[in-house]
Amino acid sequence: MAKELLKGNVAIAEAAIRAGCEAYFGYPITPQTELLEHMSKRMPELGRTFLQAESEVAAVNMVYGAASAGVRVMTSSSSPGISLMQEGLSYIAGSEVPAVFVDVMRGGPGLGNIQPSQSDYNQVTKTAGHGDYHPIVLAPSTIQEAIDLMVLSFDLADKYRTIVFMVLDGAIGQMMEPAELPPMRELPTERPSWALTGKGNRDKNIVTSIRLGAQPLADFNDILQEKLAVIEKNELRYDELYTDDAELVIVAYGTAARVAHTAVKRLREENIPVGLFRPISLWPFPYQRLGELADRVPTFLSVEMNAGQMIHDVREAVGRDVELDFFGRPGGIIPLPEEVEDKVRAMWRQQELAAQIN
Amino acid sequence: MAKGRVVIDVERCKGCELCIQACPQDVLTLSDEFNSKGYRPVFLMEHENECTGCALCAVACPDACITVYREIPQKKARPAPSAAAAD
Amino acid sequence: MATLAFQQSEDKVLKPIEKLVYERPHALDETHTHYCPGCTHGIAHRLVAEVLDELGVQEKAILVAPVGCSVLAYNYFDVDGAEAAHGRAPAMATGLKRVNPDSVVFTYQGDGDLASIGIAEVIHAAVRGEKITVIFINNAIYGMTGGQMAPTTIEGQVTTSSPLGRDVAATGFPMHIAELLSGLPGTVYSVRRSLHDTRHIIQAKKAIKIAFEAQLQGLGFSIVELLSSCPTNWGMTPTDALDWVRDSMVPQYPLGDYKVVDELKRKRGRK
Amino acid sequence: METSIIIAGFGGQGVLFAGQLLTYAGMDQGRHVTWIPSYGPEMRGGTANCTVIISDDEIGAPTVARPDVAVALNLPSFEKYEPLVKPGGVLIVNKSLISEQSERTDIAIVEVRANRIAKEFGSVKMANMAALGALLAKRPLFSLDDLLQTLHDHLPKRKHNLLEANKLVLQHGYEVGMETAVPA
Repeated sequence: MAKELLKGNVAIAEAAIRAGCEAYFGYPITPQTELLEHMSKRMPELGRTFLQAESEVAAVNMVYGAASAGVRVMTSSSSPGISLMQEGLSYIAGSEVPAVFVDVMRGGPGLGNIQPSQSDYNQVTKTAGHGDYHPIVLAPSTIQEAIDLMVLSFDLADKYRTIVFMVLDGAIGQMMEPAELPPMRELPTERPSWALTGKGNRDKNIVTSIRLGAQPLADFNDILQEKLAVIEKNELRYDELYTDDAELVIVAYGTAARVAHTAVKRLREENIPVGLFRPISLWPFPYQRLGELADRVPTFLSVEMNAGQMIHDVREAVGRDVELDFFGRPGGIIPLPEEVEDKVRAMWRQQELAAQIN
Repeated sequence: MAKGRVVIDVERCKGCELCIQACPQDVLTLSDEFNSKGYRPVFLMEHENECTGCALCAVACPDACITVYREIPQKKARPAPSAAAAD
Repeated sequence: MATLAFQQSEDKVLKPIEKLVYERPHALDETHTHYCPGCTHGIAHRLVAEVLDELGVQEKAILVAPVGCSVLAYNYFDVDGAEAAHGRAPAMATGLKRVNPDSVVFTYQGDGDLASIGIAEVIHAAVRGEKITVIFINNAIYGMTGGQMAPTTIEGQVTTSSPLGRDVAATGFPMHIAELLSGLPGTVYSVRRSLHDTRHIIQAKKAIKIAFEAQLQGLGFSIVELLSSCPTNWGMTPTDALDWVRDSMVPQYPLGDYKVVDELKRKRGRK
Repeated sequence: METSIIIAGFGGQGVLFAGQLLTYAGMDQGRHVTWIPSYGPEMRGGTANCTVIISDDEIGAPTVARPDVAVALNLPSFEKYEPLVKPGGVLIVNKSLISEQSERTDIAIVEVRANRIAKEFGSVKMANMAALGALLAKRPLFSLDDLLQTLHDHLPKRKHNLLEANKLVLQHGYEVGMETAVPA
């Protein structure tokens, strides 16, 4: 299939459809509404389920219902809407049914604004609801990557019977880039053995997150942790640019990584040995690889479109013995490459100075 | 009047007495014995009144622990079970 | 349905002497319920199971249980079951029904779950004419959390969170769900029945059957509100609690058909 | 080589479409491209702008602080972007709606009566095309013919009756651009 010029939100919706999404439930919220609108047009055309719910609370519980029936199901929202979905997320996690969420993040807290932001890092990676679990969280930085990760999200959700989040910001949702959509997949003809379809001739199936005894709940949590450990091992994704000889590494994802990418290229023209480490899976977070880099690289910079959320994971990864600084713009402002360049130049001067003194 | 019989699943019975209140013949009462859950289950008394198999006890039972049978007058009883099965 | 008990006669020919009049419905699981003695949840469960048996839909039924005393209801039915978040059963049922259009999806919800935290979900399921059936248990109290005031608590009723009796000036008025939902075009069947004696229990079962038939015919949203007792939290014997339903709840919550669409009336007329 | 272009004006002036047309044209020429709109709560009548980047290499940041080229279709856009155009860059000014004059001498400025030209050929809605024509004259990202081919390929079929008029407006804008002297 040839490349087309595609808008992020629309590309994601169409990729989900081609990945076999059979049901979509959502609620309008900027800046992801085009995704819902595309679904409203395409899903009925294909004889699949689209429903605009009365709230994000209802939408996530409709997702829970359809997920319990064993179909590929998704919703999409933006930060305040994801906050409302926390209840359902926790129940879905506790029931181990697969479901896919897209969060086109905007600035917060509160109603905040509708501008591009990475304000949900903590809310999606640090359990996304009460209880001991993490969803898989994937963060694309181009529209092609958003398409590819959307397809992967459904596969991972099914594989691990887990929640998969794809997080992006309003910029990727709203921008257009040439990208190639995947071919349309055949829908499965059978539901998984655990799905609620009416018991027919088999024993009844139950989908529930309640385990009243302390020990049964502890046992379930142990199983859940084992599954998370497998995911942590198998589903790490990241990208690197000029890290081989870098003496200063920027860590950034999504649109912030694009900005950092521009800055890194320009700084390399000034012979500043800077590199870019881009986590693609925010959970599991690539602690180990960053730790390996920290064995050699003395200075790191976390660039985020918030006041500093991922930086805590970066710190955990690189340890206490290396420099770690932060540059970010909260409130829905996309940082400029020039700002990142200024920050890196200042850090590099410090680093060189320190090297001379030592 | 038809003669009936009730079978109580005594382990399931919680002794709530709703069936006793519902019984028009007044032939149900609580046992002096306890079941394994500590409830005194209901039982059918041998009584001057007789159970008619009206099943109102079962209608009132929250624990679905009552099975009700009703005697078929012998002149109407047919030899073949399949024919007799029609309610 | 009826099975026969046999007595072996002297000539070794089996002769039926009694017939089965009532047995535990097949759509109920063997599991013993955790409900308090005399709690009418058990009656409501049994009626639903009897209806599933009679309609022959046990194999395609899916129950969505609520949060409240009936949180474990899926353990007591031998049908596929899910456990929703508090109040969200109609939303979860919507998801299930939309992707399983041939199944029979029903929620079983108490008054805290449906009338308080879940009022938006049930209203919008009705607004959409969602082809699900809602069994609504109104016992005028929060049972599982130990007897707090519910939206359905009647004026003056003492609960653990209205110790002086419900003061409607401060806490609002009892909520009439069957009437409220009957006003929505997507609702095809909305009635209130009571479980306080055998005559009313039989009427309640008929209503539950019609509600499921409405779903089977694809007509829209159906709900049966059942006035129920909570002997433990009301501090009464099970039999006194039924009297309280009759004497205190029925006057506040009149029994009746608040909405029955013509398609269902005609069907009833033929019978 | 990377060129960043900001096109700005009122909502309804075809700002977003003009940007998309350039983006499509860049894509059709095998270049790397991005298009990103400003988006805000106002649905009608507010200011709108979009940023287009056309590059020979992979594109990082899709937004820029200082564009190589700015197209100002109304006064607020002129006031906002005129000072931001990079030295050596290009500013297209819709003279029909902007009477102010830029005093910058380090950029190429083309004043084009975009609304009037568009109206002459049938509809004021084509003012954006007059501006694009002028842009290509001063910054030949691709030929006018290439852009026309892109317009033909990506304009919905039901709007193909407008192709000829759009072509004329583009050409007219292009000629205005060619005739405008660039400061030394």
